Amino acid sequence: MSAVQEVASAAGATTRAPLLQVSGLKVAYGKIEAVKGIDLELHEGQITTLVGANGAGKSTTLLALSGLVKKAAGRVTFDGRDLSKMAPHKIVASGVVQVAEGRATLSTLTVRENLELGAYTRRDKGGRAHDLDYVFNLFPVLKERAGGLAGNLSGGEQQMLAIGRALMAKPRVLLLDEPSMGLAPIIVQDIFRTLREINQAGLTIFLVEQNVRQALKIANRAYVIETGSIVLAGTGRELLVNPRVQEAYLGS
Amino acid sequence: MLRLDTLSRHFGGLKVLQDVNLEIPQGGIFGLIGPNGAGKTTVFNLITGLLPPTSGRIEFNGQNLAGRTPHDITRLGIARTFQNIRLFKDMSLLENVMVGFHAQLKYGSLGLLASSGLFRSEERRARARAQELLSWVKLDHKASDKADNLSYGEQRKLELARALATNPKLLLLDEPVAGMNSSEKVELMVEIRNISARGYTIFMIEHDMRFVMGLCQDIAVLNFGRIIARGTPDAIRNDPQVIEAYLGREEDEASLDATGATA
Amino acid sequence: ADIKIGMAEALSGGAAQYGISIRNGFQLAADEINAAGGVNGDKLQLVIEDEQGKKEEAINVFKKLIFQDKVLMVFGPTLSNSAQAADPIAQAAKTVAFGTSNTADGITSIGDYIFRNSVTEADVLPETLRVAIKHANIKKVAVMYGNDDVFTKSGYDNFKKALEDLKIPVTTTETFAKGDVDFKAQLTKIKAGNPDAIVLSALLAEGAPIMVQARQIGLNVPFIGGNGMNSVKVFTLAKGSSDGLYVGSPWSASNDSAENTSFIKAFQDKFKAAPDQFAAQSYDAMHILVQALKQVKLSGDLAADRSALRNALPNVKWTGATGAFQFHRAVDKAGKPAGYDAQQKAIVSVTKGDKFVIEK
Amino acid sequence: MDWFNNFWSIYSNLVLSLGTNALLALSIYLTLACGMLSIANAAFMGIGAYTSALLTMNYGAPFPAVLAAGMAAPALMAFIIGKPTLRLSGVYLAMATLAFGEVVRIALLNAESITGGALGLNGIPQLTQWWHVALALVLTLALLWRLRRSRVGRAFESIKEDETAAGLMGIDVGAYKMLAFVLGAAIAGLAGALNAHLTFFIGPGEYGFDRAVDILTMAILGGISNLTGPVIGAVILTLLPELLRAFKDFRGVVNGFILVLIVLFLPKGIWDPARFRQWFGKRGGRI
Amino acid sequence: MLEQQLVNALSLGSVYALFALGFTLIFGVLGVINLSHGAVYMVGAYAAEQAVAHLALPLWGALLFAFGFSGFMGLLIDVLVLRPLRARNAPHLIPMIATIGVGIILTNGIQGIFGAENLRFPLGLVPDTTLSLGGLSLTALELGIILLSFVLMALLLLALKKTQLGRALRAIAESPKAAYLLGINVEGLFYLTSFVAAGLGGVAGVLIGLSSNALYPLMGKSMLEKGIAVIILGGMGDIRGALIGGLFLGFAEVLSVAYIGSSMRDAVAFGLLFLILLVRPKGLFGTLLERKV
Ligand SMILES: Nc1ncnc2c1ncn2[C@@H]1O[C@H](COP(=O)(O)OP(=O)(O)OP(=O)(O)O)[C@@H](O)[C@H]1O
Ligand SMILES: Nc1ncnc2c1ncn2[C@@H]1O[C@H](COP(=O)(O)OP(=O)(O)OP(=O)(O)O)[C@@H](O)[C@H]1O
Ligand SMILES: [Mg+2]
Ligand SMILES: [Mg+2]
Repeated sequence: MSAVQEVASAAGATTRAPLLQVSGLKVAYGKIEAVKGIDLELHEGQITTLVGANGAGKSTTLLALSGLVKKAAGRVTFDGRDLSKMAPHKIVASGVVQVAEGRATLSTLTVRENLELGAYTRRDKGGRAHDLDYVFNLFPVLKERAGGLAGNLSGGEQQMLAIGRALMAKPRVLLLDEPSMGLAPIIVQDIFRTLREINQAGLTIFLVEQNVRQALKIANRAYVIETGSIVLAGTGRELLVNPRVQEAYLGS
Repeated sequence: MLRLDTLSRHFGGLKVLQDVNLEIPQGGIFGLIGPNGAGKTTVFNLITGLLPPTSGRIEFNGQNLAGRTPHDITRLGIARTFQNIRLFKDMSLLENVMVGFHAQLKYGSLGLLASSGLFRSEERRARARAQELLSWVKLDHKASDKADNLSYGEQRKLELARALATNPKLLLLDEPVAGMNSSEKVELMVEIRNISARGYTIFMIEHDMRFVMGLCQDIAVLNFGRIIARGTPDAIRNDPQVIEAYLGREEDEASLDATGATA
Repeated sequence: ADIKIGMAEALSGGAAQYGISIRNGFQLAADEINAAGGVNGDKLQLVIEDEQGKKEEAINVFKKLIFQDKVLMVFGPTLSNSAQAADPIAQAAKTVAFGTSNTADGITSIGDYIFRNSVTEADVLPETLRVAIKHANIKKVAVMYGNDDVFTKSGYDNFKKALEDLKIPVTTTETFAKGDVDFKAQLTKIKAGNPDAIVLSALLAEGAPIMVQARQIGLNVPFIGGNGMNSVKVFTLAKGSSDGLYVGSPWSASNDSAENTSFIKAFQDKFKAAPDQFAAQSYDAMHILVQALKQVKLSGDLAADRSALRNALPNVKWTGATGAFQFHRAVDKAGKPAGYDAQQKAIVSVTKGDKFVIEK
Repeated sequence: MDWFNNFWSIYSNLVLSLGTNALLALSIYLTLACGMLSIANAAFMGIGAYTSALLTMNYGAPFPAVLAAGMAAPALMAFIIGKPTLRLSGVYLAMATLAFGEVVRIALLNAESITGGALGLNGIPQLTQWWHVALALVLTLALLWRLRRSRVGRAFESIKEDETAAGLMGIDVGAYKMLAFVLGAAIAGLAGALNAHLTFFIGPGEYGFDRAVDILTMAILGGISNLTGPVIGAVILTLLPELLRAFKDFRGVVNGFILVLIVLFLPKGIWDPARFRQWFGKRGGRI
Repeated sequence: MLEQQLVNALSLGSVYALFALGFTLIFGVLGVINLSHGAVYMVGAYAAEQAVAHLALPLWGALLFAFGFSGFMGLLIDVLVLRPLRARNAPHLIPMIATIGVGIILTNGIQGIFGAENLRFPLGLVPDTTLSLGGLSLTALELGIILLSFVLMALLLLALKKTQLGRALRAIAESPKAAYLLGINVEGLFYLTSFVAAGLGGVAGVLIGLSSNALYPLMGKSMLEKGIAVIILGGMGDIRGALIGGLFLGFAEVLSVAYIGSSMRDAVAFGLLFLILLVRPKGLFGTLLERKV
């Protein structure tokens, strides 16, 4: 564990300003308010997780961060910059990249093309080739199927592709919406291991998971969302042993 | 009840399923697991008639399913849910479930113009049954919402209710708990046990081992298009081939400084 | 009091090109007549409506003009198809419908209130062919026509009959559709048959490119065109390839009769464009109407005035831009007398050096 | 009553066109409700119009029989081409049906001895009475309304949303698509037959691409989430040119602008109950 | 004669392909069947005609002018009409209906300004040389159209396949949401596509207007019908398809004129189209990728 992280996990929060800060975020779909004014902080180099039941508003929060749903209120700042009104592609270019729920792989493009598009906002050609190798190493099956259409991959393979593609953007913050969904246990382990690895390499991660136990285990910081509001926050370990969390999400 | 006999399916050069033999007895809950891309969903696609097999045959209650259309197969008593949810998004929850009753409504396509008595009573019955199914999956309070506005997990539950509406004998579930958290899984587990207790035979694909092992008496493992193991949860859990290909080793878990959330 | 004259022409849509030309002819004539003091002291008031070249619209417009605006009579509509649909309305309302551009067979058989001064090609084509054959030594011809358009199709029907009557063999008959831009396939086929001339029933938008493309593939035989080609615009649109086009019609841009010369000049002055046959016919039609009106004592009782006009019209004889004109009675399907067609002499001219030259 | 007689003598045709156009919009609504973008309805209308007009003119058949034939002929045609065609989806179905329409149009042009070619059929007796149109419209609406609220309507809608899933609900997708297609053809044919006996004249040019697009526009503009939409769309599209007469030369431009504005501001069609609820119900947060 | 007819077919097919390129591009990326494309094509021709008449532009100048003018028109249509509809998530046929309205405005507007009469480009804008080779004749303009439609197709194809921009366009075509998440400036590329597609339409308008010698407000109408056939035949949104579809239609038309009879031309062409769709339900090049179950 890096020094920064140790401090972070020990204190629950660093004294440094958060890398990404959300305050008072509200999102509504028509009359339904899906997110009701939440505050979140992501600290550099940490894994932060957001857990909650079905329909609690997790995906909505992520989409709002990426600028894909309109915010009814609230502010998002990233590294001193205000993302609240930024266009989605600018948000990606500034380093906040999302792997969306339900694997938005481009099925009519090949696997390789999908990965290359991941690097769309980057201009460094050499780095791109290097990262492609890195992703192929991470997920060898993608290398095997590189020339095939992404639409023909199985569900799990597509999830790997989606993560790999996001990594190609060289993000500073990676937002993940249920990356373990539909994956074989061995792959889930792989994915979580990979997440820790890339985190240790310095990447800040914001993880939305239904796999609460795993998520809390690797998270430095965690939030619990219920019907659009944050009801608990703390370090991953704290929440793991919190009776309320245990009852509501860990099914024990 | 269901018998797959040397079933194969190729996509071009890709041999997704090779000589799969599988028998599923009436009653109980049967599991199919295997790595991503092993061909599990393809098995379901073959059973429900969405894809024709390259070779081999499928029998359901002694009837050969070859050449039958999906709606025909549904009427024989097979229903399924989809891995990547396929609801009728612009319809309300209630309507989604009522579509499932299609084949059971007793008025004909044009006969409905003439008689209104039968029409009304049949429609009323279907509506009541649909409400009941929605309350099974705890979505009855949203009955008139559009399906599209449900969150991921809610959509899965709705799909389950819709499948049940077709009055199946065999229920095929493709990753029913993907996207749910542990306590929701526990809930659904109870629900599926109830369903099974009502006499439905259940055949499910699932990656959540706690869920599969908790529910199924009998599990088959598919790897690279072939069945590599079959047995009770305990036998499967300890099968070295399955661990190698699918479950992962304990050491891996340990290196995650944890005790296996999924196992 | 003003005399209300209805005018239903296609001012928008596919037939607008003709409808607008027709309207201009009417306006020119009406302005001249009003400037000269009107008819028996009454001014002409044109009620102009757009019928878009659609039959439903033509019906609506006819009804509006006849029942709402209470016009004395109606000019139009532009297309024969629309006339087939709208003229029965006028007939039933005992109101004169006067077409200036409807060339299809059978329109005047709808009833005795239906008039037209548009010459059907049946009358002029034999003459055109005769003159062309004589001047250009034609033994056999190829035929080309637009088969999805009433103007060009009915023109073709008449050509066909005239060719049969004159016993001129046809090497091949080719069709095209509205909006086509490339006619080389048909022309190549025609060329292979080696005809002495091409009989062409087309409107300018297709007729002009047909002439140009024929010359491009080295098909340099004369063209014999129908009404649609009778326009000086052919010299612009088929610039450089416009020679050798025979057209026969009561109206010719090169006819230097006093009536025609003053018409062309007045039109040119008012609209800054050369008139075509459609404008000449509507211009004359207005004058023909005025001749009849002069004989009618308007009583103010619309029904009586309408039928008085109907009774006066058949006797009109008039010499205008299209030459000497009189009506002749048409018969309906059962052979009983019905409406009135035009009876006029054709002038045959041929294009030479961007001019129509009259041949006789 | 005088004003009415006067009104009727001027506008009877317009009013009856509203009726036949509404029938046409409903005919395409039926296939759209089943997720099929079929634009053969102009051709079906033409088949209905020609069949009925020929029966009237050549055989003097009684009007009810003529109308029945005007519905049966296109329905039969739809049945014949339906089998292979309805496998297509989306714009490909649109194109195939459009191509079919072209073939019909050209067949009408070329079968000159029967159809009169480009010159069309003239002097068709004006047999259509206002109550024929009204009755046809009411019956069609009643039929479609009943269908919508039944398992057939649900089957159509589920097919529109997801054919595969619908099949797995036990719905015979092919049969229901065929039902919508054939029924739509019959309604379009009825509209054609009524129209032919209203306007004295029919010609092949009326049943081509323009008409197909017109019909589609009426339905979409009105909104296809229920039966009211297509009817309103037909009314607006038919009346608009009449209402805009005052604009003279710029009528077309204004007409186009209004079309675009309607689409821009009412993107789900004019008749959109969800929006009405939003307007008149409690107002929640904005999107 | 057969040889000459084959040349005619190639030339006619290229005309259709040229028109269809922009048409298919806009469908491919925006997913909109842009029924104003015929009108934009017409406007391009009129704009160039005016520019030539008033500024005495040479051919290349006229083409560039038409490209820019029509392109700008396409951009305007996108910004004013299509973008608001995208923002509102309008169901997919709605934009098509909107473009019908736009087409009506443009045709009637042009008719209001220039009248319904035929116009033409001045003589001599293109060299009217006819090349003849062993009895085959082909005008310089026709040769130009053939070459241009092939070259444009190749360029577009290359751009879409080999460049990051092209991949981005294909990504948008499949899922704008996924494209946003990849950092693609989706709106920007929509504008670019609308501009280029309409610009290509304008260029087609000039070239075809030059070869037919008649510009009139409704000149785009029948071309639009043919264009729809072409892009569907080729496979919607497929650039190769536009060329192959165009050539197919050209050959079908010319050969049916030559050997069956010109009155059956459209019946044969559309009948064939119908049959082909039955055999290949997604057009000749349509990706037969089925949605995974
Ligand atoms: N497009 C939409 N329109 C209307 N309501 C929506 C829409 N998307 C989501 N909702 C509603 O907003 C709420 C939050 O949804 P969201 O997808 O954010 O939940 P989630 O926490 O990600 O759930 P899950 O774990 O099931 O994915 C839910 O009640 C859902 O029904
Ligand atoms: N229509 C198709 N065309 C080509 N290849 C296909 C098709 N459908 C599936 N495949 C391939 O077949 C293999 C098996 O797919 P399948 O969806 O059955 O896997 P699965 O076992 O369900 O995986 P997962 O657990 O990830 O859902 C995959 O490699 C997939 O790419
Ligand atoms: Mg979610
Ligand atoms: Mg699967």
